[in-house]
Amino acid sequence: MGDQITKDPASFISHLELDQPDKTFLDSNELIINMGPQHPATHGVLRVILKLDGEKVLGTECVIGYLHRGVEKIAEHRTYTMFNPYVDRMDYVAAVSNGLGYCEAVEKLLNVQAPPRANYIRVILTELNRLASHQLWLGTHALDIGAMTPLFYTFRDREEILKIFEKYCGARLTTHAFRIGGCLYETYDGFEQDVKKFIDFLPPKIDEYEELLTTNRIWVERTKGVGKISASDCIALGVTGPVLRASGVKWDLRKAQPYAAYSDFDFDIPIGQSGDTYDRYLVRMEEMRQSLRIIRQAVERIPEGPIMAKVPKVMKPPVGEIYHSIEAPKGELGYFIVSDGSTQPYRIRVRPPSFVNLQALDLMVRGQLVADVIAVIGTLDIVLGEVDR
Amino acid sequence: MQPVATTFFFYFLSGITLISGILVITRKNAVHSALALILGLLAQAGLYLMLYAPFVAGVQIILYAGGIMVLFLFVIMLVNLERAQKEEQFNKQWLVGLLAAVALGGLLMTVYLKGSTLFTEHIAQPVENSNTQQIGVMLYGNYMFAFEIASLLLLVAIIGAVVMAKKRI
Amino acid sequence: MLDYITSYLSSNTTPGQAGNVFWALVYIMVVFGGVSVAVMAMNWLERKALAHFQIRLGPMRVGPHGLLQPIADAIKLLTKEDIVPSEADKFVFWLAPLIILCASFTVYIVVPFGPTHAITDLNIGILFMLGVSSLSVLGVVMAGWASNSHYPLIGALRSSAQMISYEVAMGMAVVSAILMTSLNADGTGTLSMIGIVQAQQAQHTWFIFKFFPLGFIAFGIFAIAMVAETNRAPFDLPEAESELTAGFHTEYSGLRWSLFMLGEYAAMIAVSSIAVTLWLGGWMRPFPNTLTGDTWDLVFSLIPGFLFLGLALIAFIGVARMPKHPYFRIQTIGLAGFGAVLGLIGLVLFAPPVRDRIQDIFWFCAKVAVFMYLYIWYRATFPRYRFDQLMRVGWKVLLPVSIGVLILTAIIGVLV
Amino acid sequence: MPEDTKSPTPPSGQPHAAAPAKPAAPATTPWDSPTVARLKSQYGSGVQESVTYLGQNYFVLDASFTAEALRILRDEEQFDYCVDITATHNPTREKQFELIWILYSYSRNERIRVKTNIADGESFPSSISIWPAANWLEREVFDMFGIKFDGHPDMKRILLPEGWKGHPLRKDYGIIQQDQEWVQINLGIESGQ
Repeated sequence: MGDQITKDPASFISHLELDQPDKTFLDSNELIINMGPQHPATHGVLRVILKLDGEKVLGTECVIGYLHRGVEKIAEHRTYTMFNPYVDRMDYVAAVSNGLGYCEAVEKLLNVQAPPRANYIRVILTELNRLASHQLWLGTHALDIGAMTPLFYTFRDREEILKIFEKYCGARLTTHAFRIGGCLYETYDGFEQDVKKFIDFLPPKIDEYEELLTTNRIWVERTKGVGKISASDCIALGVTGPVLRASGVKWDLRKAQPYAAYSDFDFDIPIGQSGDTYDRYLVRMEEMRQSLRIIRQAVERIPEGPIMAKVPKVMKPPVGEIYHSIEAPKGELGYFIVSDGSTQPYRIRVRPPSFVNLQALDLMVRGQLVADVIAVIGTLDIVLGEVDR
Repeated sequence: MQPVATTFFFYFLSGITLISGILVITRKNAVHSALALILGLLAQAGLYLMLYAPFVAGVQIILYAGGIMVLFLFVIMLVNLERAQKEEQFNKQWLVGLLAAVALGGLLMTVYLKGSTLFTEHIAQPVENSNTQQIGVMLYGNYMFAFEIASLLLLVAIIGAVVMAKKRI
Repeated sequence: MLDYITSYLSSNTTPGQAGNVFWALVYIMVVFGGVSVAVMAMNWLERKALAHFQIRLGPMRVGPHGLLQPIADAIKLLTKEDIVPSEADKFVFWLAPLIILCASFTVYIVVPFGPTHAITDLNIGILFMLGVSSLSVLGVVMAGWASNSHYPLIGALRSSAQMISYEVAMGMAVVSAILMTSLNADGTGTLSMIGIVQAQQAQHTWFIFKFFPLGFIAFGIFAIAMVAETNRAPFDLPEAESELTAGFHTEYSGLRWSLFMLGEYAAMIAVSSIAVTLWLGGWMRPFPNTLTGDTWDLVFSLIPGFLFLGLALIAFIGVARMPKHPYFRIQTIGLAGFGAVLGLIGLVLFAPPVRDRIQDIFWFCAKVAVFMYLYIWYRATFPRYRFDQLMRVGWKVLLPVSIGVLILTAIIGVLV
Repeated sequence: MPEDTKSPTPPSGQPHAAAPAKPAAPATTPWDSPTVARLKSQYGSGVQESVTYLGQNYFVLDASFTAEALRILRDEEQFDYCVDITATHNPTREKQFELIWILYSYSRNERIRVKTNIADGESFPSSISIWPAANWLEREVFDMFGIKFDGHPDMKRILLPEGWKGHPLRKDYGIIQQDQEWVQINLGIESGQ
């Protein structure tokens, strides 16, 4: 940590010279391939232009923005409350985390604190969402590397989480579970039983995923040493989340700057050593187990009390600005909100983890093979809705 | 097995060989040339079968049509074809080539016309069933040394190719 | 004329060797028709088995338990618009699927379903099979090149490199099995497919158990190489969906695409039958030496009939479990009909003349079916190899091991 | 501001909000720390503000030496992680754009913001040589606000298509405004609305 950048910063920048000089008769080894935006393994509408020497990647350039909806511009024309559902549409596989970050940021700006029970509910749902996000990642990542079966196993188990969401707030994916100041809905009858049943149900399933992959020879060969990134490169490129932790940096915002009720719980931050795809896989698998630990503690200790703080009907935060970030499943998700004292935010800036992490793609795949590009895109765990906003 | 319609198949296969041979040199597109060559080789394999040499026919298919020609295609595909198509198809030696072809054709014609008198009438007794064994005995018995020399030559070629192709070893 | 037809039945040889054109044509039609049906069945089975591996149901709508799905697929593919990319080389584009199809169907000429149940028996049988099946590489290369697009081109390059590399190890493993055929009194081996099985019969063992573990290793090498040869998971790089969309047949659609699929599945069955012939005793029933005698012969000859009756039973259980709802009536009747057909086949198989003639074919097909199931199993279990790893396995592991096995087999063969 | 005074006694764990201080009404307070002192000693009144608001610290620096100060912050104050680079547009001010860097130090577990004001049409030195992470972040600022960064090797639009006219996050860019011409040429439709 705190290492000086040893490389030339320009080496981090990918910039392909796409105009090819006239090729000679035999000199056509270099191939420019356009991967995406419609490609089964780019997880959405990501377009990666690859420059190949045979199968070896000489450089990449990402073209993004196909899913750009101007969320930040929309925010300036909505009230604080009205904007809340929009954030769910960014990282749609971890919508609860997005909502949590936004609600907490506005609460801070209003100088309101959510009541403890609300915070516990938030933690439970957010961690469930982290599990769902990691399961989705695992399934699609394994599918990219060619293992079809884990996809169906993870989707089967993710369904249980989505059922809890549906029972809690009526929506499965874009939940809009939290409101500024707390939660709108009290937990339904049997919520705690459902969650407890789920945390007993999942550990054997995680073992099952691991049984399919962790010691699978081909899986290990495909992921070990692939897409390596060192801790100092991660920090220089602003990479956060499991990718950073797999490189050996023990940093998690839930511990470093606790929010919601995370300071009450006991959990570990799994870290890897080598920063390759296999380590990132192991880190995420362990994170799933730690999430279960947090949920178990939260469910056992959930306090009684109100779930909504006193928040004015018309929110007019005082003039000022705030940056608040949380540990989303993909990394640091930050909201920078500027208030001019009116009902509408003057500016909302979202600091998306996927967007920043995707920058590391070029560094991670340069000199590797085409098949590794797929593995690395999968292991970065990007959601294009969040990259493009 | 009794041969069926021998004459027909002989002319059929020979015709295919000839036509594909012509196509090989006249097609501008190198891939088409290669495909014509494959067809020619397959027809040749058929001719070998008619000569009761099934082993040779099999090897012809495996090695030439299945192996070497795939490598040919492999190279051709990587080469920039648009450029190749624009280039002149007949180079400056075409006159010499024509003369050589005429000379060779003349030789063949002579042999064909005078063959019956020069060579005595002799039809080799086809040994269909032990054909493969006999080739094995010949290669690894009588012509062992020549066989090994040939394989050594190939080894040298392989090493040379690796050295030339690989930038650093 | 009738004599010509009936005379073959007593000749006790394959129609090709007997020179009987009528029966040769019948065999060709039966074999090709059977292979086509097997491909369709395999298609259904793969989707169904894979679905059950992956906790889903698979096709359920077309016919009872999706039994008619392959037919529906075939109709869909036949009626689909046939798209040829405007920049493609039309002739080569058109030729490529035909080459693959022809290559993978022609090999069935020498597949020995029984001592007399083969279209013909060439004395270079195995060489013929390897040679013709190696021609399908051409189709792949042509398809990739003719599409005039990057993904198919890379897929074709990968494919041709992979198929050529694994052919070498495969050939070495085959040679070690052929060496074993020469372990007889006069020391001459054979390349004939029927001859290879007869050699195993004469030596009272399947070659997989010969010189244990040499035969087993050679078989293992072949089993790995044949998966790579047919571009199936975990070696399905040429058509790696997540990397190259669909590899060399990305630009193909409709009928042409279905020809590729047909060729691929036919090739799978073909290489499996090579493996069965060379190492697993071909058409021989299990334990022909230890469990001898008329009683055992009878017991084993009844198995096909009982198997079909069992399948019929499963179908009838399915009928019983169908929801009792008018909506499902046609499905239920269909399944019952299917079960009845299966049961009828089972009963026919009990008839003594049929029973005796069908024996070899049944055991051969049963052994091949095991391989087909393995193909599905691999696909459900393994991730995909990377190209360099695949090449490393082929050249640095399989090839040296197979050469070693070959040399050891030769040495032991001389010593014994 | 309302405070949840009525809530029953919190259970075992005190719910923890990230803001360490809980003033009755938020107010800016001066911020003093060795980091501030270092910058102040170097640039004097160029450090226009150093303030804590809701427990979060930020500087406002003069644009002329901000790039230099950023390097000092990374090299000497261990702010090795550039969380975000963004901007706001205030058309009423003379210097319309406020550029904001959000920085974090892993070793100190501290997050600060650095702000500077620049006028429309002015460009700013790229911080890509300080944090490579600035690459796409600066491109996004350019895309959305039209602020050019000097020395950036690949200064082009990132989210909007190449050739689009206008920078949507400027306040004078309407919410349903679009580049009609681009839409008509590239998508072949009358309007994207």
